[in-house]
Amino acid sequence: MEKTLRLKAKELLESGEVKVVIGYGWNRSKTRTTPVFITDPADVDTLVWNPLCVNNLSLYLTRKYKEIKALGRPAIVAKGCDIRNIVVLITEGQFKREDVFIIGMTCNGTVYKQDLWKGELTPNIMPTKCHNCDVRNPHVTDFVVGEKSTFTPPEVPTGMVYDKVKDLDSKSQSERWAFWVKEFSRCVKCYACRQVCPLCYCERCITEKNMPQWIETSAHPRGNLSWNLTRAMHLVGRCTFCGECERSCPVNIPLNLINQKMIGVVKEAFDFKSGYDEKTHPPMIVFSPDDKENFIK
Amino acid sequence: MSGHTEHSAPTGGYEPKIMAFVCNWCTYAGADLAGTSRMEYRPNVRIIKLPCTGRIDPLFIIKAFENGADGVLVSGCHPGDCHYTTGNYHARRRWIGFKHLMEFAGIDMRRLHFSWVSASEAIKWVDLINKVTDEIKALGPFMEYKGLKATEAEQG
Amino acid sequence: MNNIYLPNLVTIEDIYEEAPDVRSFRLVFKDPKLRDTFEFKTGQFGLYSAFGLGESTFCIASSPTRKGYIQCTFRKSGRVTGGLAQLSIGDTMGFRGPYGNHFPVDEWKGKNIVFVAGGIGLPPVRSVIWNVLDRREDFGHITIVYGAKTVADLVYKEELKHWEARGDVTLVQTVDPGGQTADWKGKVGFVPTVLKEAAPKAENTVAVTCGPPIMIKFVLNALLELGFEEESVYTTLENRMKCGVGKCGRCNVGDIYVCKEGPVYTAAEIKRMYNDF
Amino acid sequence: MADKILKKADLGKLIESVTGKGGRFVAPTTDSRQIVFKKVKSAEEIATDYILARNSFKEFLFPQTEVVAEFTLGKDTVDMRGVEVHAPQTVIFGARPCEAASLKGMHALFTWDFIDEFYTKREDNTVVVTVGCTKADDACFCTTVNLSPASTEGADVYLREAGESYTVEAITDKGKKFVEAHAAVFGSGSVKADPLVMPEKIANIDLAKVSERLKDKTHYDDKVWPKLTRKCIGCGACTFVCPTCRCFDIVDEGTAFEGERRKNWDSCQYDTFTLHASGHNPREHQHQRWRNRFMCKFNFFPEKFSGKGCVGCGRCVRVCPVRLDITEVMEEFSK
Repeated sequence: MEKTLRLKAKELLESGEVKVVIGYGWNRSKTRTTPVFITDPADVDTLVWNPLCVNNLSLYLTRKYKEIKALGRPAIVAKGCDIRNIVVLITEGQFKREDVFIIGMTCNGTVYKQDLWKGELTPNIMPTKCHNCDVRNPHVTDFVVGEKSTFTPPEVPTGMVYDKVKDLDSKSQSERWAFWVKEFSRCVKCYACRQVCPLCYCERCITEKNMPQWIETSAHPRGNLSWNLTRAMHLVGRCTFCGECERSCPVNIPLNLINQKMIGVVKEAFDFKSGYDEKTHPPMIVFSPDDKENFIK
Repeated sequence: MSGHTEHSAPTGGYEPKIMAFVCNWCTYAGADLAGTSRMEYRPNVRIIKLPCTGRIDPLFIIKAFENGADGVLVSGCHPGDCHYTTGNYHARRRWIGFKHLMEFAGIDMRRLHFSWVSASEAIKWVDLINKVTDEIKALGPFMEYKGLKATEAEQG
Repeated sequence: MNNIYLPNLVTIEDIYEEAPDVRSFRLVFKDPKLRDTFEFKTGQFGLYSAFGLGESTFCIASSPTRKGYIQCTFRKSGRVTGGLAQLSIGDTMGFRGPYGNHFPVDEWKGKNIVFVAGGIGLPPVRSVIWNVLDRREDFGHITIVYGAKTVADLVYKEELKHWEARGDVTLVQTVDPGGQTADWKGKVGFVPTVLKEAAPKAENTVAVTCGPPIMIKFVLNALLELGFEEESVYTTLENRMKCGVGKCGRCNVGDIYVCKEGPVYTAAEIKRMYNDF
Repeated sequence: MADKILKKADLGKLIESVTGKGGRFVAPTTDSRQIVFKKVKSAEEIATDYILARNSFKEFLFPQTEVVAEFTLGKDTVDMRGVEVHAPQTVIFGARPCEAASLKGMHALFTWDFIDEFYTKREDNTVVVTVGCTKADDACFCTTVNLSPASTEGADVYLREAGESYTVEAITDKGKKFVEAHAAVFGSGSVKADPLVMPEKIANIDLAKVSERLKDKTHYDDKVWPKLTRKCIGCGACTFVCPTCRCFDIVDEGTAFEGERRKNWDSCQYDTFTLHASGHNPREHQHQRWRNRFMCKFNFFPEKFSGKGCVGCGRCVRVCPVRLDITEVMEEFSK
């Protein structure tokens, strides 16, 4: 696959169809992958493809990355799950479909965190999203690398995240409160969850707005709760469960739980899954007069 | 309003503080009608009037709890009656998400109420406030949220 | 415990509207002892608190020769300054300082001085101007070149009139093209251009400048063109600060901590710095 | 000759001895699948098999958020009160030699002219007990910045693993006093220390050269900066886990009637860090912010505060979501 990828990258750069290829490369000790930006066709051999390619590179297509934008039209190496984010970005008008060349990678799963890699991809080191992936054959692409995957996701999604959400749902309100206060109290407000999220593309985040100071910047339990609830709320109906926020969290806050919970709510209430169709509006910017609820008295 | 000092449980005549975020055209008018009709209801509610329920950012609600509210009420025009045609439909979608989020985070949902009250429903407004106030009064102050400050002290 | 982050309380004794959104406060310390003993040097800055909103950094705009009070001038532009703008006479705010270095006014004895300021850059220069005017006989010719976007944006309008009328000061006022009014008698043009036209003598002269970063850049060039030496051109850097005492780490220009080693620098020193403005 | 030793089985007694006198015992412990420095009450909580804790112990000297003043606002009055620093007697147990080396620079910064007693009072009451490393990973690079698992810089007491015991070496007077004060817990005996694990020195890095290159101001606008740091996403994770990062923000929180002024960790990687009120930003682009961090580590922090700007603990490398490796930049600047 790497060979096809490199050849395609070379061809795209040489023809001038794209000016930069955003992909994965090795770190110095070849133990981790890291994002690379190839502008010179001679450098395409830097590109790699393996289960360590966890990063969701669609992040670099957002407006925050002015310097990358300045390089010119990008091609992006993307797994199906990353493409879902690109689709959301297109739906939300961040750029047009033709502004990016998508090199879709057929994927057999990645590791949950790169540290877990011992040389072989086993189900126990894969994140929940990979076990339930329905886009192993990338769905919106300009070019596909890799042989078609025959994997079919289980009918009922399974995995640790789903189990934990179910478990939390079955708990009492005060138990849930205690759980989240404890988890959020570790938050150091580094905002890695926000920075790594391709959908948190606001140039000025609400936490940075201080007139008034909606979210207290201090990393105390009150400020942390407020930040984490707001972050989750802003992703309702948009989050694709790529898992980057949880992976990046230096203090292991289980953000996947809250994101997956909200994905479930949106699925249930509006029958919507984000990131599949660039023509459908995300649920929070549209409405239906027939929306059902049972709590507004 | 002072969310920063009240840590101790109240004694005797505790009166809850309730924030109501209401839309200008229906619920506020309804509350106004209740007033001009000289209907009496519990005085615990502090009303904040917004142009439309579509303007009610979930952050308002979080901020209200942060600043010491024991309960929050959100209310606007009935679906179909929005002054701006669709504001409350958008709000409804948002509330569906937000309500589940707050529930999942472990907020006591007896402290967060959503309602449709039209300009003519003064009686509904009065009943609603009385019911919500009594319910929250029975619950006592929102010690969980207020206790977040104590949680910080413990960590040090 | 000696708490370096604890401000002193000051009372707003008077408020002057300088320009749209620009306001000056005359402040006196609540503590009578501090009121009598407080000293600072021209060019130093302080951190001003609006309680509940935070602290903001501006220079002390009054002259150290005027005792018993300090004055600050600020533009309403953010959370803290917005809060300060809502205060009225008699209200209390906080002040920490004075911090930073100062203009070496004593070294300038016998020299001519040119002041060049733009917009809200006049307040730091004003401290020097009054310091110098209060010891007028110590200095040679004094020229002030001051400009703003529009006539309304000129600050210290009363003082400008006074300086103009004094006779021992050459005052050149200008507004950016398009900013003039029908009865505007000053010049029209950008400060660096007007400065070049005014062409003050560079010999035995020091220059003091402050204004927006882009203006400072061009003014420095203009001064050098006029023959000023880099060592005798002074400016003050107004970087964002939170602590004011060399701890919080945001005002640095490369290896220079502006709050402690600055904010006053000569053009020669600026030239030696990392390009991090 | 019999050396001073601490039996691992006696750790509990040491904790009791410290906490019994009202002190705080901080040690690496397991929390949410990570090793974290936390206040512990018993020896069972202490993790022994670890490379480094996730957090640097700096948060016990310089907390992530702390109140420096409180105020009450009346109609016409302001009551403003400074806050006394909360500085209990503290033992940091199980720190690594690399992170302890950060203390010299931290001290220099917080006492540079103005003395920040929120830091110094805690520092005075803190004893740092380091344990030489018997494990390392590929992110460790202490040897590259002229430190090693054997260095005792910044430590008050230096321990080495020796089977079921630790060898004990009191480095500073504070350390000696600590060992004396808890003499009953320490024993003596002749034990052989386990071998230390030295991370391999990264061949292409020459620290002196890095610092020399940074002094030459022409590198500032070098295209190499955007190229090397293009992938940086501008989160502050690296700065928050770094033992030598110490930038902070001062904010007010509260209502219209009362509130507090807090000193909170901040990060030079945020664009709002240096943003002026006018909208001008001296470090507008992410590569400029990254350059600032690198400059701080290898140029002006060591020069100004004669401390170590980077101790080679590798936390920033491990925590970076895009694996932007500081040593790869050091390599580039060693050329």
